[in-house]
Amino acid sequence: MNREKLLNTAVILLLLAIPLWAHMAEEPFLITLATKVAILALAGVGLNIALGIGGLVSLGHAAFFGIGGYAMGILAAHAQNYEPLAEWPMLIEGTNQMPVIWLVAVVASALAALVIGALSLRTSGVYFIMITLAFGQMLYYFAISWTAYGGEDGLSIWVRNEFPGLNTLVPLEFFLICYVILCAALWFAARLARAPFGLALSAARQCEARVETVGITPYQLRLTAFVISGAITGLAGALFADLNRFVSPTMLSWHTSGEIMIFVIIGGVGRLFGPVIGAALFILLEHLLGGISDYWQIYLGGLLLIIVLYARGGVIGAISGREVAHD
Amino acid sequence: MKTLTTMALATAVSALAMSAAAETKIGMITTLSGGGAGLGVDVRDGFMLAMEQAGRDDIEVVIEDDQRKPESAVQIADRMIQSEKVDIMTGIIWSNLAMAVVPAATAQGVFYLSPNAGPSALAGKRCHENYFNVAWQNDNLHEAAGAYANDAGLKNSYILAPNYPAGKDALTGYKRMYQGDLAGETYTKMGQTDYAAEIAQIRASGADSVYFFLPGGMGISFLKQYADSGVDLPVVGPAFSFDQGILQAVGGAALGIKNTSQWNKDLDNPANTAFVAAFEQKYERLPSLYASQGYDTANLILSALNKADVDDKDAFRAALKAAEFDSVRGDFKFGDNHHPIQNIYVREVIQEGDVFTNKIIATGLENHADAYAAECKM
Amino acid sequence: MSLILILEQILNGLQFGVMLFLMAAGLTLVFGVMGLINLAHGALYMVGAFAAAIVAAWTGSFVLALVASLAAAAAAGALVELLVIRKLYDRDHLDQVLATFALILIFSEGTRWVFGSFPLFLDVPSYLSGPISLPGGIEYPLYRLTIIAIGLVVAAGLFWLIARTRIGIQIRAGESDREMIAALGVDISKLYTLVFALGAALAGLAGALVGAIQSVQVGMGEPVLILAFVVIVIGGIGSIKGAMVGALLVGLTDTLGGVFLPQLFGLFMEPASATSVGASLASMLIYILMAAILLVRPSGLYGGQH
Amino acid sequence: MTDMTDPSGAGQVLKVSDLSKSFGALQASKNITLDLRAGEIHALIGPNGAGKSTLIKQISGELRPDSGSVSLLGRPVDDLDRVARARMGLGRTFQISALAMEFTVLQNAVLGALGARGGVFRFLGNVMRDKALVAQAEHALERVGLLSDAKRRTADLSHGQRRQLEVAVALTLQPKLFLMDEPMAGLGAGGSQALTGFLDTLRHEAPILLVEHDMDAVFALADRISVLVYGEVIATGTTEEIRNNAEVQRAYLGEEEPV
Repeated sequence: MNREKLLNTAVILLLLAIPLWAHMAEEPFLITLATKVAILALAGVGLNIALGIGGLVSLGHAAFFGIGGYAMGILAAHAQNYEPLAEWPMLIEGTNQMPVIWLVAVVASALAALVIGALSLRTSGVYFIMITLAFGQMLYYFAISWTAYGGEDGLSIWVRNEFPGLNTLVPLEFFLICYVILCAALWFAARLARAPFGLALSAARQCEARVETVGITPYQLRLTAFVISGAITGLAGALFADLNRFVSPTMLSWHTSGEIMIFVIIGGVGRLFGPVIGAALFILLEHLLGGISDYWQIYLGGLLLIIVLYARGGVIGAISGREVAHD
Repeated sequence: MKTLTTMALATAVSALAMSAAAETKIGMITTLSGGGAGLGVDVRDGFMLAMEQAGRDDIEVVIEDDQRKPESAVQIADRMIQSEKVDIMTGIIWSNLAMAVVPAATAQGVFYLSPNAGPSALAGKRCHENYFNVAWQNDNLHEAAGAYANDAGLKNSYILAPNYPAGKDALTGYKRMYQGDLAGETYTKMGQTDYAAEIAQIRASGADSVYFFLPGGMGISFLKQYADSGVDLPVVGPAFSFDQGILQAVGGAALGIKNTSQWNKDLDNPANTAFVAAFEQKYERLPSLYASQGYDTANLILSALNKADVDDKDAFRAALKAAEFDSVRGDFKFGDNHHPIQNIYVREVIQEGDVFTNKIIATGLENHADAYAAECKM
Repeated sequence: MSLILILEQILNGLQFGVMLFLMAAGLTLVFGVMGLINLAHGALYMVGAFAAAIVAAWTGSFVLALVASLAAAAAAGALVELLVIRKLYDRDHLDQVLATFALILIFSEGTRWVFGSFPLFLDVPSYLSGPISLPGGIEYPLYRLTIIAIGLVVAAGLFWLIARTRIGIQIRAGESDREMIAALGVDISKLYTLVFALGAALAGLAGALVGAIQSVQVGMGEPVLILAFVVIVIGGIGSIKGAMVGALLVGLTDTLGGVFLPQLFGLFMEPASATSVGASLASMLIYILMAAILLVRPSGLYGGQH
Repeated sequence: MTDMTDPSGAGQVLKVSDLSKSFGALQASKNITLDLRAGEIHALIGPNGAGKSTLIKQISGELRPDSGSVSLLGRPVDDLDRVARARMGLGRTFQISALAMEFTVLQNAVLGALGARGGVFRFLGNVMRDKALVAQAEHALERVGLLSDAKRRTADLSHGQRRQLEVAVALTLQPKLFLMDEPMAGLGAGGSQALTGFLDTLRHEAPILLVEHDMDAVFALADRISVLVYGEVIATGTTEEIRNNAEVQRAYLGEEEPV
């Protein structure tokens, strides 16, 4: 095993061990923190497919995170108020079953990614960054003014949604759900990177002319990657909303997009475990620096600057000390 | 852990020894960074002033910054309840954060005392025996403004608020009391900074007065631009846009404007006089509405702790409900839904030396209760 | 709705557009010459407003305050360019986005640290306050007319600078070919610092001008920044002319949309929901406009290939 | 001007008719007509700036001509983009190498094999364990002499090796014709000779339109040569005809060593 794989194994085991220990030591808040890490890492894994493999610098991934969150919020709100979602053309009830919510979140965010991606990918480079940012803002303003579902106040769910056979109100059990999903996503992302699709997508990032010359259309590759990326980030959004039992337009703001991107970068762009390490470090910093000063974001900004300017491979790059591998 | 403030400043023993001695733990979640941090700072300072004055070494206050993010607030609340086992929570400034935190907190058996936000749901259908609002129900100040408009003989108001739930509640509250006609009703963008278009509409509408609810920087922008536009219709607003912290940034543009508030620094009662003097002495600035609410909240808790142990929930709840403390607002009592029944005054912005501040000119509503109490089944 | 009201709203849209142009010009210049995307441009807008508020409080002079805003923002811009931005020219857009995002965090929280969370005071000077009568009976605030005038003068100056002066020639050369301008014997790093400081100064001026009628507070730059991005994407990144057209388009669309959409919906909906739906749609209008323009012209109205 | 275009069209793999393209005042292609027939190597020569690359780009679909038409395998392809033309069997190498630099040599070749086979939208299987693709890629690498470098990072290759890899990737596509833009550049004498020998055998697999500056290679390989000067084909003919063409000597070869 090389150092990167060792580090990855250590991190994923640690992420499991800490909540297990916290459960026994009766420190439920540590479990909540670990759950947050797992969920944000999942969002980062989603973004990393577009950003790391595909080179698509999306500053609008908060849109999918938020859509996932609202999928949960809307379904659960209807379920808790016993109001059907729609009565015509057919009766659609809300639900508090996580698997159904996840499915809806994934489908909704994938559809949104399809529309936003289809339009945005007509452009490239800096235009792409800005147009994704603008689509994110558009949804943000829409959510704020959409009073049927709380507008700026957001939507609160009194009780966490249910998963068959588990008690999701126990912090550890909800953590395990998120952890398993994160592991599944990591597995999928690893397979994807090595699959024919990953090879072609990565080639399209490195050299568009090469891909076209072998008879593959980069646009289709990128759009597919964008949709997969959006769907995973959307799933993370649904889980995040369930963690907080709350969803609000904040999830859609461009600061959220920036933060998801920060997880990916701190860990290392294009590294499979980059988002996991990045999210863990971000949460850790938030709590450590937050203890030092109310103005902790100054330090966060400084740290981010140092990483971008001097440690381009992120934490994994600094530790394992080699370029991103694509084998 | 962000800020752990251990009370009992009378005796300077080690923090460790004190937290071991603390019998009542209070968790304060409020906004101390990001937009709107000024409000949280004021609530905290008012609250801590009262705690300091009480000098009790058996109360520990844990203060955390929510950054005005609902997600942060929820997670801090989870930690305070699950890990730190707080008995009482307070501090939240914004309605959306309160909606995210309060129902879960009260359901877990914690008392929550709101020093600022009063969303209608928590006053009505979703009221809870462990939830007390020490400030106002969100509609109250707007209702008082509507009542004042009637008293002042205003017959054709132009009303505006941001396009979000609290904005809609504000205009609903105003219209609940106001009996005249509406020259226009406009919902502006959240965070909007330029109101030239709205002011042009107002000018053209033939209104005889303007009512607006635009919290924070939005209100500052509106007032400056309104004053500069040459439209000189009388303006009425809730206290939020005319409070001590914000008024200095608005400057002369606010002079003479009538606004509604349940408190002002010139309210004539001994508790208030003492509070204003102590606050100015400690923090070297005039107290704001928010500081007064934080101060009242702390004193309400202290009064209840004097009568009952917080672990005896029923007794403590009854002690809170009785609200036997010297409020800086003068008379203060709770309605059945644990929301205040209080006077709401009309203030006018004045200048004292080079400081802009308010003075009370009338009483808008006397012993006013909120409109949602009937929906509360408690 | 009377004609006068419509004209007044058009003036409002114009004023908003001119203000956006001041922001967008710097952004687009920096991108055109250095190929840099700068999210921290809004922070420089804030720096200008704060500097103006402080100097106005000290001296009481609005003109000095404007000068201070230009100087402070230019100085902050030059400093940031020397310390950070310089290292980013050869990096990809991702690194630029992140580093300048980090700068936003540092600027915003740093300003809050120094000045606290409460807004500062900055007011329109008495000789510019109040409305004046325009032909046709329009009462319009003198200060807003002044903003329009200053914006147009700055725009004209910028066009002149780029078309007619030595620096302009260097800037245009830098846009098309970096090696060529190095070959011309121009100190390219000095030119870059100068361009960045110029862009920063324009943003600072916009912050000060607008700060007098809005509120001077931490975070004031961000909403404007995003609108400025929309402007330069519509106009074509790197094009000053595009920034001008885009700014006016966005200013007018946003202002007129906010006024007329609710009334439009009022024709066939009940008033309360019409204002609400109209307001919601109006807040998304410029983004819809941008998407539509990019559909037809993927690199904006006046954009070349970048 | 010697017109050697086969009027019957039999055996024409590529046909360029009356192609024109301008960039502002500069006319980069002036009524260009040429063709490529089965089994031949057709070399395109001309001084720098004669418009060779512009012509190649119009044939490959990267640039749209202002007027005129391109046919591949007897079918007009003017409405098809670069991807579609590649799929029809147009294999291309670039003047400035266009390769995925982070990939290994083998990965680049596998990408070509993948493009030829299709099935890009598979998300789980490991592409480098796909025996058929890897075999095809290795075969192509072996033919250009790069198999021993298969595990190396493309960015670490020399310029000459990158040229070889370009050819190998084009081979994996099993194209119906090749468009090669200066494959010999930077190859050195030995490498150049080896590639010349290889291209000589390749013409029987698929005809080659060869843009090349290395005159030794051109005259050793080409069945026919077209000379492009200022965007215009001034002559097309066998090596012998071109060697003896007075106009060509004046316009182009005259400035260089006599061939």
